[in-house]
Amino acid sequence: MTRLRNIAIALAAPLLAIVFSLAVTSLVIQISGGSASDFISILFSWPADRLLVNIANQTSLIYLSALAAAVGFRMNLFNIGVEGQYRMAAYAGALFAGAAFLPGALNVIGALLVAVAVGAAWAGIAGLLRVTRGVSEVISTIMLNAIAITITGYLINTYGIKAGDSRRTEAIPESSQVPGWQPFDKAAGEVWTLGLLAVIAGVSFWLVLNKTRFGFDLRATGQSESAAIASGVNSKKMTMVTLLISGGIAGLIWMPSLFGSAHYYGTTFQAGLGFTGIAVALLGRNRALPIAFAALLFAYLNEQSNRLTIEAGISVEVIQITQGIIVLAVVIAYELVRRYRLRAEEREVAQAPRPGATTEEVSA
Amino acid sequence: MTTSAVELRGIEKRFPGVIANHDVNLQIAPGTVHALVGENGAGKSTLMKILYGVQKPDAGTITINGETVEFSTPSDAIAQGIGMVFQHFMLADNLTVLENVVLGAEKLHGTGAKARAEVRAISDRFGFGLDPDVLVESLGVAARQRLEILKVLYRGAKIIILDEPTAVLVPQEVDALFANLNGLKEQGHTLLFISHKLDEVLAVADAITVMRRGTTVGDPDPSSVTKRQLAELMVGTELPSPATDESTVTDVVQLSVEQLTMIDEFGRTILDGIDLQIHRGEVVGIAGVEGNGQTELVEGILAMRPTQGTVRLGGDDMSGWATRKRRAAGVGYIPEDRHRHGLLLDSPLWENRILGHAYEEVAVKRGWINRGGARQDSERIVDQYDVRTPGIDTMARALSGGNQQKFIVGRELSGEPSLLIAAHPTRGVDVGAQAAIWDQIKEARRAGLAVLLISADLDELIGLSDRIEVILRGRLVGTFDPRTVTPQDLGEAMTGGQEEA
Amino acid sequence: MSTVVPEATMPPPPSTPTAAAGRSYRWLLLVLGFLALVSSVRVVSGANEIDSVGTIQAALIATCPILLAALGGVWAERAGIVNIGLEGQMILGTWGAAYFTYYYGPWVGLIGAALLGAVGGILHAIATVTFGVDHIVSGVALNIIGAGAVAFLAEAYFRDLDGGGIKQLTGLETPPKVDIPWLGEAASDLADKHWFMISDFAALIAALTNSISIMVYIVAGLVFFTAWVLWKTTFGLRLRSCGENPQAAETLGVNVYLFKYVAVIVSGVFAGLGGYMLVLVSSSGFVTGQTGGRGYIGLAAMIFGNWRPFGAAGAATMFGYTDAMQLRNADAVHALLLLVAALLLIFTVLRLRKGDRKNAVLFAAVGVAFLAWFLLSDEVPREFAGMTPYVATLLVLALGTQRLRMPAADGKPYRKGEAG
Amino acid sequence: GSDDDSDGGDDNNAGSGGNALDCSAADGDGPKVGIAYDVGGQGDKSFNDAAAVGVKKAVDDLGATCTEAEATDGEAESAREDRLRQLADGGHNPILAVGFLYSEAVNKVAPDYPDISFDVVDGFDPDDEANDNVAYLGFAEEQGSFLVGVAAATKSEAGNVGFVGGVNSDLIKKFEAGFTAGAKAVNPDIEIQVKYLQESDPKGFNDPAAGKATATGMYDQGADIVYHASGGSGAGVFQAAVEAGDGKWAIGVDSDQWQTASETEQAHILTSMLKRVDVAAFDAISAVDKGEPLVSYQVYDLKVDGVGYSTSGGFVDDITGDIDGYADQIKSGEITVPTAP
Ligand SMILES: Nc1ncnc2c1ncn2[C@@H]1O[C@H](COP(=O)(O)OP(=O)(O)OP(=O)(O)O)[C@@H](O)[C@H]1O
Ligand SMILES: Nc1ncnc2c1ncn2[C@@H]1O[C@H](COP(=O)(O)OP(=O)(O)OP(=O)(O)O)[C@@H](O)[C@H]1O
Ligand SMILES: [Mg+2]
Ligand SMILES: [Mg+2]
Repeated sequence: MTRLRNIAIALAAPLLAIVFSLAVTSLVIQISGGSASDFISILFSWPADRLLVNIANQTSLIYLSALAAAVGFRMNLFNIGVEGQYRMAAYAGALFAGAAFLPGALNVIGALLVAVAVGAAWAGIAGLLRVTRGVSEVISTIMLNAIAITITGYLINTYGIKAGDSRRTEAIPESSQVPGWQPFDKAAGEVWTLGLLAVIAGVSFWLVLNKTRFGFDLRATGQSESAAIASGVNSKKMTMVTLLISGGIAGLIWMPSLFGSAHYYGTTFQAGLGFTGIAVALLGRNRALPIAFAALLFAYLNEQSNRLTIEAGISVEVIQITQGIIVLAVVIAYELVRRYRLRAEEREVAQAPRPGATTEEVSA
Repeated sequence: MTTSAVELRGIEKRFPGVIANHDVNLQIAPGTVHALVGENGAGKSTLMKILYGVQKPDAGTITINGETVEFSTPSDAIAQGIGMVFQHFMLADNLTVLENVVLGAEKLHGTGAKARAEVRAISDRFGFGLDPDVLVESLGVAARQRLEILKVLYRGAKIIILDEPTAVLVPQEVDALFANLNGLKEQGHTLLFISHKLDEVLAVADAITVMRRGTTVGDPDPSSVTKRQLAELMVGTELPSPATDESTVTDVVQLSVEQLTMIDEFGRTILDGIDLQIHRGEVVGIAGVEGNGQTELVEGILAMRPTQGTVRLGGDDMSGWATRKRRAAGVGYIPEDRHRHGLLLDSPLWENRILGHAYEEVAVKRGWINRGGARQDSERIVDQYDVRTPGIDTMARALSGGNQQKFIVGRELSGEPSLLIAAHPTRGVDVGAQAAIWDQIKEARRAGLAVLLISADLDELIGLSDRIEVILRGRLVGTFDPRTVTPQDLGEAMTGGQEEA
Repeated sequence: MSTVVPEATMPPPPSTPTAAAGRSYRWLLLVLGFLALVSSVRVVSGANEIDSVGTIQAALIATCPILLAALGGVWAERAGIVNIGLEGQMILGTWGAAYFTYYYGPWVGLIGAALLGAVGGILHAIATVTFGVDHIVSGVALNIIGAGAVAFLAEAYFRDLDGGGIKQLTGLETPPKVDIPWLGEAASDLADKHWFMISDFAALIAALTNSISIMVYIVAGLVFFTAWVLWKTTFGLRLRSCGENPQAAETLGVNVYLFKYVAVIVSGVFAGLGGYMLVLVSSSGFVTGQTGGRGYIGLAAMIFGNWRPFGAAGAATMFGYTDAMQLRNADAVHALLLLVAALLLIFTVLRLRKGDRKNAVLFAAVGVAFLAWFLLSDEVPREFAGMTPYVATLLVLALGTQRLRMPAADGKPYRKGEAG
Repeated sequence: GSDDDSDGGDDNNAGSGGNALDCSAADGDGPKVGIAYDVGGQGDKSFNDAAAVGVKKAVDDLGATCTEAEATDGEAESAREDRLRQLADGGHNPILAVGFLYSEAVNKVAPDYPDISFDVVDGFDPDDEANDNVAYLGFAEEQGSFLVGVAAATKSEAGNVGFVGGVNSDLIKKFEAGFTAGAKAVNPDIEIQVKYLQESDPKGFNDPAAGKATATGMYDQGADIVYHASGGSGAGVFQAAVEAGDGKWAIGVDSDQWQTASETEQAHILTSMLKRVDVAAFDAISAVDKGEPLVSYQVYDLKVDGVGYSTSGGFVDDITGDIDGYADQIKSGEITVPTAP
């Protein structure tokens, strides 16, 4: 009974938060002379087939990014550097796949490994600085993001292949391109096969964090570093490993897109996913399944918002307001629920028979 | 009859599901030392917080010097001349002594030279020996305790509440504190203090009030009541004592520490060539004023901090081992600060069963969490150690301190450890739980467990140990036989009196 | 009357604050020494640009927005609230600055920027103080909201203005500049002589007296103001106590919520002013998204500056200086290599004298590497010059001994009535 | 006045008042134009606006109707595709995609809509298969830049000029290459300071503070004229010229930036390199209107007035002869302007 009620509350909280944020956004639109009803009706109309495909694809990228951030958050590490890590990894992976050292599927696997390694290595710099020199990962990852965009920019500008007035890496050979799944007609596009990486990463994330000793140690360190150290966790090693994992996952972020449709690193590279991931991870409270919902929500809002200018003349930026408020409102709602639950739990503890001051005895 | 300094009538305070205070009546005469006693969770702290304005009562009246008052924040209470020293220190480590004192009372003497002079003056008047300009983090517990009192005096408090001020002090420090309190009383202050140590209560109190299950149950006369009667009033049963059973010491050395030395990051020597041996079936107690290296000794043995020297467990040289390997080799650890080192407060009990025991099959199998095993064993601990909790899915935070402690003891004694490091195993827990914990330790010792016991409670130390070592400034400075030693002797050795003699 | 039990505790850590007079004397020496070093490097490398009047002015102007964000961070975090939302508050400030300056001039614009920043601060305070939301979550959300709101507001309100567009508003009136005629000229002349030490000092004076925005002085004033308020006033003591131990503060009658609110709002105001600097001093126009991560850099400067106003000022200056340098002159970046090498070798000696061989070796190795780089090359490739500020920050952090100490209760949830 | 316009055509001053494109008011029976802007959209004072001016002309002259859509920062490639498809599904023809970022998306989408003509400003065909319903509207930015380079070198008294690029990409390098060549053509010994604000981060087009610091540095080091190709960062370059004082100039880019500058800035804007996106956009629309849609690469160079320079402010009136002389040599092929530095 209480379980059911708890589940109901847990679901109601984010829903209310979404409603609230849409209300605020509508208000902003209305005040600045737009039409809130258009906004709402566009947002809630059923997406076209191709949008459904895009939502699925974007969800996988956002989800990977959020997982990368969440791994760090679970142990109290604030890896702001996912952005730089996946950029470096995307470039390296594309370069490797384009060079086609290996045939077919092997090339794909090789490129994935390269991407993971490069992402991990870039995060590893922050890890190394923190572990050996005590440099806060907040600072180092901010700096590394800026350095990453300069380095990849330099490399692509210097060694990239000219395409019009832009540059790109060598396209990956046809044999290594990964065909997707086409749920609707051809024009609606394909769901990227490597989007499964997100599923695999999500399941692994859940499995490793909740079912293994390593995951336990990681969570313990996040909850209470002092208790974890007393329990035998080597917190420096843990910091290093966690940042490597975080960077490794970050390395995968753009891979579904690379092998599924982009085929090279160039103008089609999608920047900014690293920052989206942080928000999504926080929205999903750093847990595998809730993050999936959060990623879906963000992907949905992003894709639907594309129609705002065309159909209602509303600036697309407005969707950011919605997303930001959702993050804030959801955590506030959860916080209220948490307090409610805590009190309920204390009540339960108090009602357990104890020789101290229990309700019945005193009032008797 | 003069008007009471404090008069509480019909105070009631409810927390979700718990009635912490109910029908509480209390009268305190001005210029007296009034003691408040009662078991854990009896509602003493809650009552004091109400009197100090931290919490609001649900019912009842507070009368100060004949005037009925209502407090909504501590400032209101301070304005009425009330000061409070809390059960746990309320100090900001990164601020100076002066800043900690003047905080909130800046109007009195400002924050500068005048305030500094005033702090010095009070410190000198009571012999506190506090330098206004040092950071609080560099102070030991006794100095912190005095600083807490100084804070109260600085505000010109006439009514001073002290919630378990002696829990962390050694006898000499306690004596000094009481001398201070007497001085205050002579100057017309009214003192209200809480303690679990009934000897102290009988020694200094002019009046006593006993609380039980949230309400006041009597005001025995300190000049006639005995300790035993007092205990009976408090808990309804007789007071247990940690009497040592017959010796079970074997001649097999279980823990052997040789020349253990620890240098901290500032280059100071924290531990200085410690040599220590504990046999199977032996309890070795470490006595010392807090801050003399006992915490670091434990952390050194557990490799939580780097040391030089050798540590052997049974036949194995553990010196190069990391914490996890040492614990896996059979070292149980009851930490002195259960919240910092013993529990994941926001995880359920069954997950806390795994903490520090990830090498045991019941908790982890081949790298995978053994959920079923951990849950089952948690149930066992809850049953066997009488942990009062609705279930093993309850968050550790929701348990009372005593029950948290019982769970930790149960956990650390499972998996048949060969060495138990127990730091203050009964600090702050109620009398019943205390007795249970002592029994468990004694039983394990009979089965051959070697125990390193650290405690600030000298009675506990004397009652449980087979041998007592005194630690002073990072060195072991004396060995005592608990059958012959008195707390006074120990106290003297702990403060360096022996050394000079 | 009573016996004082001998304290058996450890000797206090070596850093007990003493002798303020001796400290300021040491500071003077340090500044002079640094000046001499920079001057030597200038003379040896011939790169007069490394401390020319223009470079110093550009460095000051690049520093100010970051420094304001960092100061904002100091305010919030000293009261125990982590403020990742500085970037968002700064963005809000850019819009406020542009909007109010357009209609009412730069002084009202200043208030407008502060106001918009304050709105961001209030949001953060409501979330973190009233609702106890995780500070990072709230800050991240704030950054998203700030960016979105400003893009949207610019489009809605700047589109039809003179000099306006959906993403910009240019040609705004700027706050006045400071000019001290004869001193400025004299100092400039002296600076142009390129004499050892004297010209370098003159350049500094000239930079401050030749048409430099009054905002630079105001920002410098705010650094002192922050230090004074937080460390010398009752208000500051109470505010800091909320970041160190709010429960203790509560039991002494401090209204912790109030102080946290004030601190976070002031934090927002400072970040908003950072936005103002960007719009009206660093240039004279608003462009959507022009903060470009400076709020985050400010956050980093605050941490790097050990949660202290002058520390933050030092960190922000280092960043601003290297950034201005790389934007102005790639040759001077090359001369920086020599400066870095010299600094490292000096630190090597200092470390050796302290008996810290491990760090000394590290410093010596890196120092020699930089020296070699300087000697063996003619320039830093212009493609990499842009990384200078970021790499310099990492380098300083990696080589500096890290004794950073954040306020003890920073980022921790606090609720009233739970003390004791 | 007409003497403000050198290379013919009306000014690029979009966004202010009645000149702005207002698609909701267009109800003619001409072509139904879909326009997909790059980040910023209409009102960006840059090439999005220039495209809008072209559409506006089509609305006025051809009775065209239009629908606008705009990109966001860091959006997915699929979002661009989706935008184009929405416009295509809405029956628009032609569809103007502003910015080379649309190249890939158009290449993917166009085959599905063989009856619709797509035009990509600055675009390119990313693969080997030619698309017969796509036109790539390219500009000879190097030629326009050459002319302002000539103007700069002629006007420079210090023999020292500067170039500020937003991002170090091939596109912006064309501007640098042309500018350098032009300046050197006039004065082979001229010193040219070059700085790109960012290696690849698009914030280089959005950072007036960096633009100002850079340009100020160039003035301090002896330059008296600075040409920028840095989008929104250019506002900082203009401000730097103002603060550098009399005799210091800036050169605008893409549109006639003198028109949209404040009065104090106008006194320092020597000229602007014009990139007539409006001409190209109108061209593309009218071609569809005539039933002969543009295909393949269309180069808008000096010959077709696709690029040029502005004379607003009258600061280069005395040297238009020289500049136009160079322009003629370029048109005739006597001078080939390099596209990379
Ligand atoms: N903030 C709170 N929320 C919920 N319950 C509380 C709270 N504070 C105290 N209680 C309840 O009130 C009871 C009385 O607690 P209190 O702290 O007054 O006991 P005490 O007599 O001081 O015990 P101890 O000797 O351990 O200090 C406890 O059993 C606890 O259940
Ligand atoms: N601030 C608080 N918020 C919520 N619950 C509290 C709080 N303080 C105490 N409690 C509840 O009060 C109960 C007992 O608290 P109390 O502090 O009296 O225990 P204790 O045995 O004295 O522990 P300790 O020795 O650690 O102080 C616990 O169940 C705890 O959940
Ligand atoms: Mg208590
Ligand atoms: Mg093609």
